[in-house]
Amino acid sequence: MHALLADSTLTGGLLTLAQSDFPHALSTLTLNHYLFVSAAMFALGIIGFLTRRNLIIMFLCTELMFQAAGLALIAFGRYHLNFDGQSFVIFVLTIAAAEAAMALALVVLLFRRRESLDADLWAELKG
Amino acid sequence: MTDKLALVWPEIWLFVTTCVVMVVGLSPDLRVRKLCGWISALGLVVAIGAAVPVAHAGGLFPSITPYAKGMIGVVGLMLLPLLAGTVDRDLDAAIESGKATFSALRSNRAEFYAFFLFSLTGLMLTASADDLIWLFLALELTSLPTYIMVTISTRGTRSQEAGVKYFFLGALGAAIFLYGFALIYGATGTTDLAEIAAAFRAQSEAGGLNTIGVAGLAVALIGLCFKIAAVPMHMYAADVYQGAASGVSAMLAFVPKTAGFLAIIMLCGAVGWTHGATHDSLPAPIYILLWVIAAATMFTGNLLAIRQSSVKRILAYSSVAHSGYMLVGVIAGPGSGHGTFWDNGIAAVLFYLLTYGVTNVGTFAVLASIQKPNGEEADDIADIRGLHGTRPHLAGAMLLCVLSLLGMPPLLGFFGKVGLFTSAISAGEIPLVIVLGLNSAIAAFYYLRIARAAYLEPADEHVETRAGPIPQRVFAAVLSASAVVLLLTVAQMLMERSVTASGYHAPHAGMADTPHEALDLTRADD
Amino acid sequence: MLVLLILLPLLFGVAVLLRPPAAAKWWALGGTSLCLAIGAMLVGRFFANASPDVPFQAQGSFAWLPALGLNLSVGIDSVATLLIGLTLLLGPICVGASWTAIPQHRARLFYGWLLVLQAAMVGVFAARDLLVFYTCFEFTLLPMFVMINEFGSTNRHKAATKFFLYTFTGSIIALAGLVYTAWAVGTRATGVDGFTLDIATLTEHASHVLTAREQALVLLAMLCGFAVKVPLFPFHTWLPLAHTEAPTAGSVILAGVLLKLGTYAMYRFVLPLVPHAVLEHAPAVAILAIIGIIYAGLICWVQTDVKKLVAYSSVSHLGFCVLGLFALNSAGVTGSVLYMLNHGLSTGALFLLVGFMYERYHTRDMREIGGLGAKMPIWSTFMVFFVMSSVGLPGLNGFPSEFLCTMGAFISHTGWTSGAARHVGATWGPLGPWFGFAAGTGVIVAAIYLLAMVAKMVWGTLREPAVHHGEHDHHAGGPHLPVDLTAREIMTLLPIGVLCIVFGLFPTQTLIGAIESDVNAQVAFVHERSGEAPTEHEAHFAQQEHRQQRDAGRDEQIAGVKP
Amino acid sequence: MGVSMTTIMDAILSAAVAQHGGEAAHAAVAASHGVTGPLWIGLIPLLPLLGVVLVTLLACFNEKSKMPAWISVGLLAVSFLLTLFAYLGWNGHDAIHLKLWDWIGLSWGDLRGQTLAAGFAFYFDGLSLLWMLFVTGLACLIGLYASEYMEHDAGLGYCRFFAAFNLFVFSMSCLVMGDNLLMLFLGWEGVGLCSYLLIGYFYKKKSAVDAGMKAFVVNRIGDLGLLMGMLLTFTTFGTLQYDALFNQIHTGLTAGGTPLSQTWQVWAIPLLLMGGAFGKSAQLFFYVWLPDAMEGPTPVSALIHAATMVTAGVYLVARMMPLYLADPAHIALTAVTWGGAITAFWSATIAVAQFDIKRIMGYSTISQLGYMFAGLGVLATTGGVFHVFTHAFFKATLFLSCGAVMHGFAGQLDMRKLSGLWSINGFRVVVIAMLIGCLNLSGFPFTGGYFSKDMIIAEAFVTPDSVIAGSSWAGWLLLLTAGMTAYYTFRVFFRVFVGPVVYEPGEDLHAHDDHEHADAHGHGHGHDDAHDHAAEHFHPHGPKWAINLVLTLLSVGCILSAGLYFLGDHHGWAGGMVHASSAVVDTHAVEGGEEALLFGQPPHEIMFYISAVFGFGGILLAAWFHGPKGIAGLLIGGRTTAAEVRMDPIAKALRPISTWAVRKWYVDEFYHLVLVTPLKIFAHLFHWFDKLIVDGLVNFFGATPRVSSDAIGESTQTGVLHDYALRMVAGIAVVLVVVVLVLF
Repeated sequence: MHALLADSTLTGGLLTLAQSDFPHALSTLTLNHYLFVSAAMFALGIIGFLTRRNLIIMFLCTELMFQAAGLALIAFGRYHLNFDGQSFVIFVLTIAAAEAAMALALVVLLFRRRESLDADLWAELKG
Repeated sequence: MTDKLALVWPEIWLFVTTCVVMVVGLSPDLRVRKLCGWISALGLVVAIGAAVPVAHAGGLFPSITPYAKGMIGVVGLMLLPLLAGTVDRDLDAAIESGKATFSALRSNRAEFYAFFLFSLTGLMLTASADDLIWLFLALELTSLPTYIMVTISTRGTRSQEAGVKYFFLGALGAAIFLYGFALIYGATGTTDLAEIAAAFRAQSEAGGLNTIGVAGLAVALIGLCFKIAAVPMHMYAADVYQGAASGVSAMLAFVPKTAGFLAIIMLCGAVGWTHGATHDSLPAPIYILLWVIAAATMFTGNLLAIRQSSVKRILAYSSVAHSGYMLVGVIAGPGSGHGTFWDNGIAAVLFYLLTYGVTNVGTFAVLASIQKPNGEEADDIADIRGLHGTRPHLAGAMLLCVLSLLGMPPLLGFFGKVGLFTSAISAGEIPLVIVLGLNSAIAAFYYLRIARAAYLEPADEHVETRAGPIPQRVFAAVLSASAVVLLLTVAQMLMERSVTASGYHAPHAGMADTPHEALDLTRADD
Repeated sequence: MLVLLILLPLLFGVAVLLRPPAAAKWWALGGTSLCLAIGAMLVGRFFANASPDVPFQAQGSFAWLPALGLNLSVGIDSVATLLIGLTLLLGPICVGASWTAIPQHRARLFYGWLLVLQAAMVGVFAARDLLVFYTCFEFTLLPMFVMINEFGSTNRHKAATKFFLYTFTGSIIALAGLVYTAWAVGTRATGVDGFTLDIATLTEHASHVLTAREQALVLLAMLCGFAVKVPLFPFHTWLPLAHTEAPTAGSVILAGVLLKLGTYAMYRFVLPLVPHAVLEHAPAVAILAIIGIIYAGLICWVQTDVKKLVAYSSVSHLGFCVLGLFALNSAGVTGSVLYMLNHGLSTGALFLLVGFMYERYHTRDMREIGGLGAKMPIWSTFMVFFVMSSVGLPGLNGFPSEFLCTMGAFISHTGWTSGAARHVGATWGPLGPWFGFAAGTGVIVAAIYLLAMVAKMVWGTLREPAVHHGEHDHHAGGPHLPVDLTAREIMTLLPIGVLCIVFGLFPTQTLIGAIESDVNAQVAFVHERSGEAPTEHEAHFAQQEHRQQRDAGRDEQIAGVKP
Repeated sequence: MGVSMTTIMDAILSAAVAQHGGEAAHAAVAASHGVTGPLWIGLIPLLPLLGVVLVTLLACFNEKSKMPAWISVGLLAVSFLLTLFAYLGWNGHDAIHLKLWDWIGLSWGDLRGQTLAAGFAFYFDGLSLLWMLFVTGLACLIGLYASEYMEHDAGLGYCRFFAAFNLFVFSMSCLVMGDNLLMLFLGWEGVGLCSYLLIGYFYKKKSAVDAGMKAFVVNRIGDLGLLMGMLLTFTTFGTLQYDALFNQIHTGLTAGGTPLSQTWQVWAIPLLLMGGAFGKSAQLFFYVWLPDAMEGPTPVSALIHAATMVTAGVYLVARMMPLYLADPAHIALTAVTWGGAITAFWSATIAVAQFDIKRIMGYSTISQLGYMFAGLGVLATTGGVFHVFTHAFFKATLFLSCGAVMHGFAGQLDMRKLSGLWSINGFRVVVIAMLIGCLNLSGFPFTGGYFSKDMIIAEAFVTPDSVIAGSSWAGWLLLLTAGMTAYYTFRVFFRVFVGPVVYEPGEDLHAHDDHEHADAHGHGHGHDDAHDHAAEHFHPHGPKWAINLVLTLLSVGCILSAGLYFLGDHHGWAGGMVHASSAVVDTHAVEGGEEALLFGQPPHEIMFYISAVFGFGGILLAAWFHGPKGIAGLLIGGRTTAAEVRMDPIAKALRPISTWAVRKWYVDEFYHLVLVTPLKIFAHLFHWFDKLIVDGLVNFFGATPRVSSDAIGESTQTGVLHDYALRMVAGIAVVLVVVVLVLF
C-alpha cells in the first residue's frame, strides 16, 4: 500500500499525505485510506437512507454523504497540494447547513400534519 | 475579477430584485405587497437586458451565458403570471369576499416570489459557472428554494408529500453529484472547469483517462440526472409535479431541468467530445452511460405517461421523456464546430430547452386556470374535458402546446426535435434517432388524449370545473400558446443564438497552469 | 399562386371559425370553390407554359430557417399539378357531401378542419423542401383525426387513434431516413455547402453519396412511413377501420388524396433518392403490392360492411399503384401516377355513394340493406358506373391506369432487353411478366368483389333495415332526405363522373401527355443512378474531403476578415 | 383454294418466300395498306353511343313511352346504313383506316417498341366489315323486336334496357372495328359490361344477377389471357396496332430481329389470346356462363349471347390469324381446333337432355361456336367466318322465336309444358320462323347453315394431320355432333311447335319490372295475376307486328344467307371478305398443297352428302322419339301429350348418364367445388388472418406500451419514499453494471 504512490513524482516528492509534524500513526496514511473512509461513509449514508424511516435520521444520512464527499475533497486537496478542495468543503458545509435548516423546518411541518416522522406514511401520490 | 463580475450582472440584478421583493413584501399594506409580482417582472426584464451584452466570457462555453440567461429570463417572465397567487389565493379570496382581513403574518406572497427569483438566480449562475464549486453552489441555489415552493404551494397534504419526497430524494441526488465532483477534483487536481478539461485532455493524450476521473464524471452525471428527472433518478417527478401547484410544477419542469442540462453540458464539455475511434464522441464509459440513460429515460417517461389519468402526472412523465430526448443532443455533442445548427447537438439542446420551457408553461397554465369546485386546480383528465365548449381559448392553448410537445410540425416543438434529429444523425447515432422517433410516436398516445379531452370531447356531466380566479394564468396560457407559433418567426435567430451559445472552446493540454500527473489508484501496490 | 392556394383555405378556415355556425358551410363552400377556381387557373397556366426544360413551375422560396437548411419553397411539376387539381376538385365536393350530414352546431369544427386539411394537402404536393413537405404531410393527420374522432360512427375513437398513431409512427421513421439523406448530402456531396433540405439538391446528389447499405436502410425507413400511408400490405389495417368510421367527406379525402400522399412521396423521394436500393429491392416491394392486390381483394369479397369493402378495395387498388412505381419504367410510373388520380376519383365517388346511402339508412351492413336498384335508381346508376370505373373498364378512367401499371410490371424485366432474343417492347427493370400476370389476376378478383357488392347493394329484392337507427346522435334533427339522391348530391357526383369518362376516353390528351416528359425524366434519372452506389470507402473519403474543403473555406473566410 | 390473290395476298406470299430479307416485303405490305377512310365511318360506333346518351336523358325525364326504342332503332338503322355504305364504297381489298384521336399513347424513347400507341382508331377490312354488317343489321332488327318485347317495362326499365343495348352495339363496334388490340380490348370489356347488365336485367331475380356476375367474372378470367397476350405481343413485336403487327409478323422476325420460329412467344401469344377468345365465346372450360346467361331478356340472348358478342372470340382468332400461322408447329391452332371440336360435342351432349328450350338454344350456341373455332383451327377461316355469319341469322331467328313463345306464354320455356303452337292463334309466323331456323341449325341441305358447316367439316378432313394434329378425328367428332345437333334442334321443334295443343303459363318474369309495375298497362297476361288466376284462365297471346316483322325479315335473311355461298369466287361472299382481311390463310402454303381424301374422294365434294345424311338422321331420330302423330311428326312420330315421349323409357334406362346430362354433367358444381369454394375459403381465411394476425400484431404493438406502462407504473411508482430511493440506487447500480458490461 505504501508503494501506491512510490513512484509518483508529485511536487515535493511526497510519498504519503502525512506531513512531518503529524503524529507518527498518521504519517503512514495514504490517499487511499482517506478515500476508503470517504467511500465507506458515503455507502453508510446511502444504506442508512434506504433503511431508516425516520425523516430526521434520513436527513442525517444525507449529511453523512455530504461529509463523505467533503472528506474526499480534503484528501484530494492535500494530495494535490492545493486549496481548491478545502475551499470546496467550506461551501459544502454551508450548503449542508442551509439544507439542515430547511430540513428541520420541513420536518416540523410534516410532523404537525401527521404526528409522525415516518417517511413512508407519505404515500398518497403514486402510480 | 471584474471580468467575472461583468459576467454575472444579470444575477446581481436578480439578487437585488429579490432583496427588494422581500423588503416590499414586509409591507403591511396589501396593495404594496401586490407590487411584488411587478417588481419581480421588472427585475427579470432588467436581467434579460443585462444578459444580452455579455458577449464572451472565458471557460469551456464562453458564449453560453447570453443565450442561456436570456432564455431563463424569458421563460421566467412567462412563469411569473402563472405563479401569481399560488400561495395567497385563498387568503385573497377570503379578503375579497369579506370573510377575512389582511394579516401581514398570514401572507407569504413576497417570500414565494423571492424564492422564485432566487431559484432563477441560481439557474443563471449555473449558466455562468466556470468552476466546480460555483457549479455546485449554483445548482444548490437553484434547488433549495424550489423545495420550499413545492411544499407551500398548496395547503393540502399533497404538496407536503411532494415536498418531502422532493427534498429528501433531492438531497440524495445532490450528495451523489457532489461526490462525483469530489472525484473529478481528485482526478484532475483543480476545480476550474477549463483546467479540468485541459487535465483530461492531457491524460487522454498520455494514454487514457484516469479511472477516478471517469468514475467521478459518471457519478456526477448520475447525480445530475435527478435535476433533469432522468432514469434512474426520475422516481420523484410525477409525485412532485402532481402534488405541487400547477405553476410550481411548470417551474419544476423548466428550472431544475435547465440547471441540470447546463451542468451536464459543462461536465461533458470538460471531458470533451474528442474521444472514441474517430475522436468525435465522449469517452466510452460516459458515452455508454448517457446512451443507456437517454434510451431508458425516453422509454420510461413515455411509457409511464400512458397509463396516467392525471394530466399533471402525464406532463411530469413527458417531462422525463423530454429529458431523454435532450440527452441525445448531449451525446451528439457540438459537432464539427462550423457554426451550424443542424450538426450541433448542444445547440439543439439549448434550443430545445427554450421550446420546451415556453411550451410547457402553457400546458400547466391551462391546468392552473381551471378550478374544481373545492378550489383545487384541475388535475385529472376529466377536469379538462369539454374545455372547448366552455373556454375555447384555453382549449386551443392546450391543443397547441400539447401538439408542440408532441413535435407536430410546424409548431415550435417540432423544430426543437428536428435539431436533435439532425445532430444525432450527424454524429452517427442512428439507433438513438430511431429510439427517439419511436418514442415520439409513443408520446402521441397520451398527448392525443390530452388534446382530445380538451379540444374535442364533451364535458363529463358529473365533473364540474370553473374558471380560476386568477386571470394572469389564462394570460400565461395564451401567451405560451401564441409563443409556440409566433416564435417560429424568429426561430432562425434563436437557432443562430443557440449555435453561438454552444460555441465549445475545446481544451488543449497546455491550458492548465499546473500539469498534474495522472492519478492512478489502480496501480498495484506491491 | 401556390402559396395562395395554401393560405386561402387557412384564411377561410379562420373565417369559418369566426362566423356563426350557420354560415360555416357556406364559407367552406366559398373557400373551396374559390380555391378550385384558382387551382383551375393554376393547372391551366401550368400546362400552357409546360416545357420539358422547366419541370418545375410556380416556384417560390423564402429562406426561413437556414440553420436547419429549411426554406419555405414551393414549386410544382406536372404530377404535383394534377394531384393538386384533384385535391382542389374534391374540396367543394366534400363540402357538398357533408351539407346535411354535419349538424349545424358542430359545423365550424368540421369545416374549419376541412379547410385546414385542404391547405395541408396542397402543401404536400407543392413542397420543394423536405421539411415543408414533412410538415404538411404530418399536418394532414390532425384534421383527419378530428374528423374521424368527432364525426365518425360508433367506433370512431379507436379508429382515429389508430389512424393517427400508426401513420405518425411510420412517418417519424421516414423523417429519420430523409434527414439522414439530407445529412449525407450535406456532408459528402461536392458543391453542396452544408445542410440542405432542398428537394432538388437532395435528388441531385443523394444517389451519388449514399452507399448501397445506406440506401437500403434509408429505403426501409422511408417505406416505414410511406407504405403505412399508402397503405401497402401488411401495413394496411388502419385503413379499413378509419374509412369505416370516418364521415363521408373524411373517407373521400382519405381515399382520394391522403393515400396518394404515400405514393406521391414514393414517387418524389423513394425512387430518386435511393435508386440503387430501389432497383435491388423493388421485387420485394412489388410482391407486397401484389399480395395486397389479391389478398385485400379476396377480403373485400367476404365483407358485410359495404364501406369496409370499399376501403379494402383501396388497399387492393393502391397495390397496383405501388407496383407501377416499382416497375421503374415509364409505363409503370405513368400508370401509377394516373392511378393516383383515377383512384381518387372513382373510389372517392364510391365513398360518396356509400355515404349518401348511409345518411338515409344509418347502416352499412349489406345483410340489412340491399336491392336498392328499384328504390334509388339514380343512386344505383351512379353506383354501377363508378364500380365499373373501379373495376377498370376500358373507356373509363380506371383502365388506362390499371393497364399501364400492369404493363409496366410486365415489361419491366432486364432479361427482356438483353441477350439474343431482344424484345423491343420491354424495358430495363426489376420485375417481369410474372408480376404482370399476378397483378392481372387482381383484376379478376376486383371484378368478383365489386360485382358481388353491386349484386348485394343494387340488385336483388329490396332489403331495408327493420328499424331505422335514425336516433344516431349526429343526425337527430337533421333534415329529412328524399328517397333518391337530391340535386345537391348529384352535383357532387356529376363532375367526378364526367372526369371519369374524359380521363377514360382521352387519357393521352388530359393526363398522359401532361406527365409524360416529367415521368420519362424521372425514370431516366432512376435508371441512370441505380447502377452503382458509392462504396463505404468512397463515402468516407467524400466526407473527409468535404470537411476539409469546408474547413479550408472557413479558414479563408477568417483570413479574409482578419486583415 | 385461293386461286386469285389480292394485293395483300401477294404481299403475304412474298413475305413468306423472303422470310428473312423482310424489309422489301415489309415496304410492299406497308404500301398496299393505308386508305384513310371518311370521317363518317366514325359515326358507326358513335351513333349508338349517342343513343346511350339520349336514352339516359329520357330516363332522367322518366319517359314512359316507347321513345327509347324508336331512338335506338333509328340510330342503329342509320348505323347499319352507314356500314352498308362503307361496304359498298370499299374497294374490296385495302383496309380503311380512320383515327379519331390518340387513346392511350405513351412514349419513352424514339426506338421501336418504346412507344405504346393505341389510337381511338378504326380499321376496316373484309373481316370487320362482314362482322359490322350483321352486328348493326341484327342489332337494328332485334331492337325493333325488343321494342315490343320489353313494352311491359316501359319507363326506367325500358330506358335501362335500351341504354345498355346501345352501349353494347357501340362496344361491339369498337371491338370489331378497332385498329389495335387495345381498342379491341375496349370493346371486349364493354360488351362484357353490357352483357352483365342485360343478363341481370331482371335484377330482382337472384339467378339473373348471379348469372350476370358469373358471365362477367368468367369472361374476366379469359380476359387475363387476352391481356397477357397483348402485353407479350407488345414485348415481342413492339406494337399493338394491327397493321404494324402483321407487317412485323410477315417479316418472320420479332421486332428485335430474332426469327419468330425460334421464340417461345410464337406459340405462347396465340395460346394466351385463345384463352381470351374462349372466355368470350364460351368454349372449353369457360362455357359455363353462357347457358346461365339465358336469364336475360330474350332479345339480349339473341343479339348478344347468340349472334354477336359470343363471336368476338372467333373474330379475335380470325383477326390474329397471321400470328397463329407464324408458329410452324401450329400448337395454338391445334388447341383451337380441339377446343372447338370438343366443346361442340360436349355441349351437344348437354343440349340433347335439356328441357328449357332457351337453354337448349344456349348450348347449341356454344356448340356452334365450337364449330367456328374448329373451322379456324383447321384453317377453314372462310368456313368459320361464314358460319359466324349464317349462325348469326339463324340463331337470332331461333332465339327470337323462342322469345315470342316465352312472351306469349308468360315466360314458359319448359318443352314438357308446351305443345302444338302451330294450332294456337297468332303463332304461325313464329312457327315458320322457328322451322327455318331449325333447318339451318341442323344443317338441312341448301340452307346457309348447311353450307357453312360443311365447309368447316370438310376442311377438317382436308387438313393433313401433320399440320393440325388429329384434324380428321376432329372432323368425325364434328360430324357426329352435326347429327346430334339435328336431333336436339328438331326435338324442340317437334315437341313445342307442332302436335296437340297443350300449354301451361310460366311464372311471368316480366312482372319483375322496375318500379312502375303497379300501374299496369292492361296486358292480358298480368303481372301478379299470373299467380292469382288458375292456369285455365290464361290465354296465350300471339306476337304483334314488330315481332312478326322482325321474325319474317330474319327468316328471309336466313334463306338468303345460303345464297351468299354462291357469290364471288372465294367460296362465296364470306370467302371474298376473308380474303380481303388478315384472316386469310394460304392453305397451299401451309398444308404443302396436298389434300387428304375422305373415302377416296375430295372431302369438299363428298361432305355435302355425308353431312346431309347425318342431318337427316338426326331429324328422323327426333321425329321418332319426339314427333307428334301425323304429318307433323313426319308420319313416324307418336306423341300425343306434351310431357310424354318415346325417349322417356330410354332416358330412364340410361340412368344415371341421362340424369347427368340433364344436370349438365355437374360441371357447375365441379367448378364450384374446385374454384369458387376454395377461393371463398381463402377469402374467409384471409379475412380472419387480417383481423387476427395482421391487425392483431398492430394492436399488439399498440398495446405493448400500455401494458408495459401498467407493469412499470404499478411496480415502481409505489408512492413510498423508500421504495423510490431504493430504486434510484438500484437503478444507478444497474446502469453502472450495464456500462461496465458494454465496456468489457
